[in-house]
Amino acid sequence: MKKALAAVISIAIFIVLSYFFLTGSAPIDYLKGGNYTDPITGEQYNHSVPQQYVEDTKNDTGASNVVTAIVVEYRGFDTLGEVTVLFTAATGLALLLDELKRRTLPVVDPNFILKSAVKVVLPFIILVGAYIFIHGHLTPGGGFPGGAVIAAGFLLMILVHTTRGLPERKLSITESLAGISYVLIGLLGLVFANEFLQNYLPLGNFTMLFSAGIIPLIYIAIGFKVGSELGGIMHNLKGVHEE
Amino acid sequence: MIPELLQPVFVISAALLSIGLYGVMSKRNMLKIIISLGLVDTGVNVLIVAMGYLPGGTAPIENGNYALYVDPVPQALVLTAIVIGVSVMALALAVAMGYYRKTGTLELDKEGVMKW
Amino acid sequence: MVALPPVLLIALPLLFAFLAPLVGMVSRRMVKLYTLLVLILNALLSILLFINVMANGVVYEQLSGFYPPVGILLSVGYLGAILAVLINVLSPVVYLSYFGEAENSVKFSMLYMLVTASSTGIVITGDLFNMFVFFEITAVGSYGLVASLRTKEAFEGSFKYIVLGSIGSAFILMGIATIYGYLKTLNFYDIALRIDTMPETARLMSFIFLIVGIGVEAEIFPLNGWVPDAYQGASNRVASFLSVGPSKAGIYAIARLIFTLIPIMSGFELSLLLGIFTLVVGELAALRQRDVKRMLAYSSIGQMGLILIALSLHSETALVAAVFLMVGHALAKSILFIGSRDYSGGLLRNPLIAGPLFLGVLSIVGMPPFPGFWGKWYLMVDLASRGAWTIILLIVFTAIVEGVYYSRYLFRGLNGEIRTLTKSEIASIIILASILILIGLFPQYLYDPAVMAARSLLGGGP
Amino acid sequence: MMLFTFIAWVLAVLVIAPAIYAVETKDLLSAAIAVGFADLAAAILFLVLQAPDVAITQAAIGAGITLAIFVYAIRRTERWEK
Repeated sequence: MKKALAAVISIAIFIVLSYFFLTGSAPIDYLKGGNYTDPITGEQYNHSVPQQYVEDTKNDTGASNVVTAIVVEYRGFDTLGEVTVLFTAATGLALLLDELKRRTLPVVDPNFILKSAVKVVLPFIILVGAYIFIHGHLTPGGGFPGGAVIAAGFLLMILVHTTRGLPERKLSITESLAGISYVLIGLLGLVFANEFLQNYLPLGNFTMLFSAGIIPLIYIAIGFKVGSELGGIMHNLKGVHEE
Repeated sequence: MIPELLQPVFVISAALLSIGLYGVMSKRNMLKIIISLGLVDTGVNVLIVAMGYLPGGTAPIENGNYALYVDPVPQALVLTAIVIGVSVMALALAVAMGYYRKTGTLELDKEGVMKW
Repeated sequence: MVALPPVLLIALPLLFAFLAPLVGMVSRRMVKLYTLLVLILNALLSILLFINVMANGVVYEQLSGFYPPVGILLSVGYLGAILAVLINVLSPVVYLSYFGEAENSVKFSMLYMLVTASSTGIVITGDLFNMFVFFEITAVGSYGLVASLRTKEAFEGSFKYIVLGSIGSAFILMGIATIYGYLKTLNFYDIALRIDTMPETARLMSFIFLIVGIGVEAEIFPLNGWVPDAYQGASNRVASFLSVGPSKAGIYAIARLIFTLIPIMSGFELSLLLGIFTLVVGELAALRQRDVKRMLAYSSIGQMGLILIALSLHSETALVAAVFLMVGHALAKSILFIGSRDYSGGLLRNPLIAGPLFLGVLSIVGMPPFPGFWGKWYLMVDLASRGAWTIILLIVFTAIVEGVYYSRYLFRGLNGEIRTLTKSEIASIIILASILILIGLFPQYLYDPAVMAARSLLGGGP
Repeated sequence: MMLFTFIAWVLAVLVIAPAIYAVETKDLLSAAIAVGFADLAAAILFLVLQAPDVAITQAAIGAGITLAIFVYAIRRTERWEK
């Protein structure tokens, strides 16, 4: 009965949504519409916000990847919030699993192939992760996927060191320091420039590694933070064996 | 009229949303509900990325031709949304594990989450 | 006086929350004091901001060095400033009630700081997606706080909150996607300037998506099923904090939505309808509850309905009423929730506890001279002036219902063996009650800012 | 152009079918894996929509990390839905 009702409701939702998407809300081309107004000064512009991003990213931020420029510079405050969401979730998870974490279960010794393969592969995985977040302003990727790749390396470590898991304290310190440095980079913008998270470093040469001002710094902080947080989440979910 | 490529994309989005909502409404198993929520999240993300698509456009990474970039803003928003979705999912799993520890089951009461 | 940038209200608590684990490693006992100091610092900052806004008008702050809507804009309006002070001043007072507790969790304090910061973020941001991000921080932090007791009820309440909260955030995102698809902007004012260029259906759809999504946090009707379970499962202080921070931020977001963002006639009608429904259902459900926390939770839902009605009337008097109701609800409910620990009688035989609790009940029910009374009074005046007698009758009826179950609640507190709260909890409710009395005795200090807030909102400002 | 549309329709099947399976099956582990598969297909869809940043993030976080934490959660609770 309940199932049938749920099915009817969801099919109705499907029909309504696809009708709405397919007819009502054709997304307009951002090159043809969406002229904006600066709400404070009242000045009007005859192009849209994304068009401004696309055309000015090079001069404003020095990044070649427009998405990165938006994520870290133009809408950098959102990203600080996003990092905070992950941090909040990791904190809440650790709080909830505090008493659950210690447990005694039969320890399955990882097999030889896994152990020796991890020794070889792990440094490369960390390297790839670091590459992804350091090159965030040049290539697709950035702090979040880079951090996730590093967390995948941590997952391998968890799989191999079945008894002790990850060094919790070190992860926690890394996480804190990365978060603090992110906010401090932002606050320094208030000091050296005028606004929070504003760029105050030279933009450097376009498409070079050392360019784009504070973007690589912030992405490195994010990479460390996301990696240690996701690693901590997996560590907590797995639990620690106690003899 | 919407671009041809977006038709299957919108169908995917609407389908994921309704499958996810169906799961949330009809299931009592906590992990099942979390899985359904993940589907809803993916559906919304697909929708947002589709909002920025430009027929014949290229990825917004330096290639010298600004006029052909797809809209980069929805992509930035979706990056945020994906990370938020995973955070919520991890926390939800922790809550489900705590509930399992206290009750020995993952099933919610008879009414599921729809009890008022 | 130096005008401090509003972003410090968010950035500093975030910084100190990131720092908290390191403080906890040095000394776990320090963390509570540390958190309290951070919260008090934030309260001082918010008061400075309030003074600045009242003196100089709306404060705008660009972020990242780009003018809006290209960069993110923070905009602190009158209502935002009032709520920022409300949240940031009450948050340390409620936190005070944790002192003397044996359990000493660093993580709990971190979540508390983060939720305070992000609730403040919701009331001072001027960007739609930024508001969504702060909504998520608030929600995720609240999920953790609700479950922090780690009982079966706590986990169950938190899980329901997570499910409805995630669906709500999916709705908010769909609303944002629809608006962005047409207008290519995310700034509140820029959207408001050009909202008329959207087709009628798309506008209405995005309004519905947003109000349903935000309504989860604001405890408004369609998706508020989590409220009773979460409040029942949460500890008394967490419940108290939720009624101070997140719910007020949520109702502020709704005010911004219906006044600034999408000010359409059908929007006001829809939200009036939702408000009436929320009010009646909440109060009637409260009447049949045996559990005290559940009863208070349903009563909260009813109050939120009342605030939504006041918001959707679209007049100056009604908006002043809404401000008074918000302040009164935050103060009174935080007192009542702190006082609801093990509420099985005998609590009211201690005069230090009975006094604040009694004042809280008086304010909620709407007895003069408390803010709850002023709120209902102005609301009635406005409704009478437009001859909406049905709604007046409904509000009087629900006030009577409130009177019935709150007097039952008070009688229950008088019987049985003597119980007491911890010293810090008593200190906390006494401070809250004195703020309640002060506002009751000098309503003009809230009335003047409220009028300014009302005028600003009616003019489409923040 | 036609090619991308065709690929998108194929991906529609590859996303929706595992999603339905994930909601309907009693085995939570296969449900989690099916969701991981659907997320991966969604990542390819993002690539088709010219969003490589989103595609990488979705593949790494949405599909990879999610699956890992799901597997741990299932291992510490129970595998079969009643």
